[in-house]
Amino acid sequence: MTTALNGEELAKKIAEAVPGSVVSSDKSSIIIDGKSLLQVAEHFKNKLGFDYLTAVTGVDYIDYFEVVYRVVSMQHNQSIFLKARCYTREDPALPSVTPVWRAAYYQEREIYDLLGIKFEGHPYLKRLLLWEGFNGYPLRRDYL
Amino acid sequence: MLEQFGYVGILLIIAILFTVTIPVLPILLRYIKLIPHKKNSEKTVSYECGMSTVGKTWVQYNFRYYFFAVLFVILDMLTIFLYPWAVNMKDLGIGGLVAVGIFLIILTVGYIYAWRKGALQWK
Amino acid sequence: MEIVRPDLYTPEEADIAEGKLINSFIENCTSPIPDPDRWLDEEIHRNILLTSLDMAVAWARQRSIFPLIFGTACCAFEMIGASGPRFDLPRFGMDIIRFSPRQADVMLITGTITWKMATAAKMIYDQMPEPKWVIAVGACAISGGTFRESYSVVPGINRILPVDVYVPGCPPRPEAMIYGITRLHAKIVKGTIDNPGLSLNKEGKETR
Amino acid sequence: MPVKTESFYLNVGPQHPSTHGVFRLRLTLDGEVVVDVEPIVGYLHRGIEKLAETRTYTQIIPLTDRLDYLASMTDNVAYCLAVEKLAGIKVPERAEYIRIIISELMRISSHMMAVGFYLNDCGAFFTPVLYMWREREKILDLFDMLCGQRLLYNYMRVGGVSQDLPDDFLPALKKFVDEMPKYIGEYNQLIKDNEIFLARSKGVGILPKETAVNIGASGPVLRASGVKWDLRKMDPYSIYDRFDFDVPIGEVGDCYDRYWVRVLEMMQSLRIIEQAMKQMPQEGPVIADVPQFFRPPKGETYGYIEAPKGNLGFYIVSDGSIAPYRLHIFPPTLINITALKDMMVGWKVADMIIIFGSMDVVLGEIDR
Repeated sequence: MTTALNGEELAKKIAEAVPGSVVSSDKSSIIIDGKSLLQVAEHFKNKLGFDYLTAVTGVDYIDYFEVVYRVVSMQHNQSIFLKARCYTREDPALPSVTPVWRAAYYQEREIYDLLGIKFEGHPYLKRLLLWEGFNGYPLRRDYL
Repeated sequence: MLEQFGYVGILLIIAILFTVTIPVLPILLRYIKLIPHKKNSEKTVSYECGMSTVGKTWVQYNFRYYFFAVLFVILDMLTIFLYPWAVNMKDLGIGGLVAVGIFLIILTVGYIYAWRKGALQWK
Repeated sequence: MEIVRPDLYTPEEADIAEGKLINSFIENCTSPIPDPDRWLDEEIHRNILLTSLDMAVAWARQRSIFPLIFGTACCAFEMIGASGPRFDLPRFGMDIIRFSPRQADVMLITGTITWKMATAAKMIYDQMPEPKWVIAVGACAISGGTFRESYSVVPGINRILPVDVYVPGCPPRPEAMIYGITRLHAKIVKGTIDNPGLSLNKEGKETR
Repeated sequence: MPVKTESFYLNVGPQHPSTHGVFRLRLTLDGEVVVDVEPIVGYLHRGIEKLAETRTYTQIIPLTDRLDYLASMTDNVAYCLAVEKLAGIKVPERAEYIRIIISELMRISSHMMAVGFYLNDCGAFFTPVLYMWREREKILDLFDMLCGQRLLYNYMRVGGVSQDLPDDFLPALKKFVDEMPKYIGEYNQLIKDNEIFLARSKGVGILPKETAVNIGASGPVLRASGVKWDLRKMDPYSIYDRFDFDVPIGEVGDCYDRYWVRVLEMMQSLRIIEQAMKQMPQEGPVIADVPQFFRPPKGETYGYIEAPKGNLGFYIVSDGSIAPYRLHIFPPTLINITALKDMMVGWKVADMIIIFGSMDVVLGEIDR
């Protein structure tokens, strides 16, 4: 059974491993500060054995964008949600986790395409589903 | 002796008729408006799954394709020369056999040379 | 709507050109193209000499149309099912499913056509030799279907191509597709040789 | 001194017989050898996630049908499981068993299409596909008997299934399940030991184990690379823990392993259907009482199942209204082709077509 880890104690472990990265955490997810997302991702992959990234989702909560990563560790059969938020609405940006998990390659391109969140460090950030001259980002709440 | 060539003559006429009508037929049908003929600029563009072609195609290919083509043509010519001999092998007798034997040996020498030189490796 | 043909040398240029082309499609294709209905008016003038030849050619054309399956989504699998052993499309002479427009007579638009795919549809339709027909199969091809109000779906293929037969359904059952094809046969038999179903717009110029 | 050659671009474009839909591959070819591959998708992007934000939870079910149109029942099950997890709805026993039977039937039909069209790309033009189409028509008849539609069913509802099984469904299913192993044996006899097929697919397009895990592959593609990860076993949703079946895995992860894992999975699905038919309660409610415009509580959930093509996930954020605030569909096929370039570079064009065919993609799910 893939046990969903409790967010709180895992957050404590992350806090001393990568200081100042955990913004807050609740039962099922940990909210990570955008800037230190890459170190936390490496920590998850190498130290804690979370080597299987299954889902990357972008959500537009009007006053902030949230990107949700669902990470699974295959050996211990555990899963946890990592969240990163960016509060600027003009050109939101987050570090890309593709160097750590290649599973995010297309999903980050799709979030960039439909939500407009730039991922620095992504090897080939280009529109995935829509065409080049498409103006606007359809999945934003203010797109008509 | 002469009437045997009659058959060849008939074959020649049929061949010419056939080769002439095949290309002329569509032009004739188009002339009497049996086939609609509408030009448009898009029709002459090369078909690449609905996308426009990218980049130039006059590029330098690998040389190995040319090796195989040349070897194939040579050995194909070989078979064409064997046909007249094979048709009446009996009355040509030993003389014919020797001539064709020499012809085959020469060509196999060339083939083995090409083989040894590595023309057939798919580098 | 003439498609400009720049000589493209790098993939980035190709993508940008494709993007411009799609945006120009969105602006230009706003109203449906009138369906070819020239065959409707019975008393079209037929000269006596060609009547029997007319019939013979129309009969030959009707019996052996080669379909080009422009399969994008679910209807494509129902169309392949229709050409399978159970529903047996080859009974109507549509045996070989052609994928290249050079050897196709009828274009079966099966599935949702998005704006990004519309340019490919238009190019392939232009590359098909005359006489050619179009069957719009499925609600998405007819009117955008369940995805009509989406930002990236063409609300009906007749904004881009003149359509001869519409087969409603989502996806239409193979029997419905075969019925659509027999409707096309009836249309071909009525059409004359030189304009097998193309319609004249108001000033009498043939629209394609 | 090797000959200096130039490469050129080739579009294996949206309208192509062997790209399984409107998938576009921009290849850089050097003669016949593939040098670079750039998949371009989006030719069937209908914006389902945007449309889902303006529809109620029940109206989204027809949208999810059109995602993976070769296995549309399992899309419905995935969506309904996610919503039931969000709203905490308990599905009655009989509905759970009906869902299992139909998902496994859908898995068989989807795997048959995958294997059939893979053979089609290998060059056996349409013969194996038509053999397998014969059995698929039997499965489609079962679904036709069940909900009147052949391809897109809209049969599942949040909280169960829309109507009970017709009484001649189970005998027809029994007949199908009894004779199906004979047919699978027939396919194997036709295909499995054919030396041309072995020569063309053994060792072609290898996806190593670490890359498969790193790119987040799932389903038969991941198991063919030797990773034993099947959601029905590792994280059993609904009532999969009541059945015993084993999970076939491949050794090398080449095209042959992907083919063979799918054939073995078909046999396992038959075993599950037999056990489900025996254990199924004969009567009982088929749908929990869920109001038509029900409002799940505020919150988010991530429901996932082991769909035929991989683990299909639905991430739903609800703000308490009758429509979801955000619905994200996690497409397994789009993630499986992340390593397409590593698998294809160096092979010839003919092998490239086979490698892509063995990935078994469906464009409705990639482009959403």
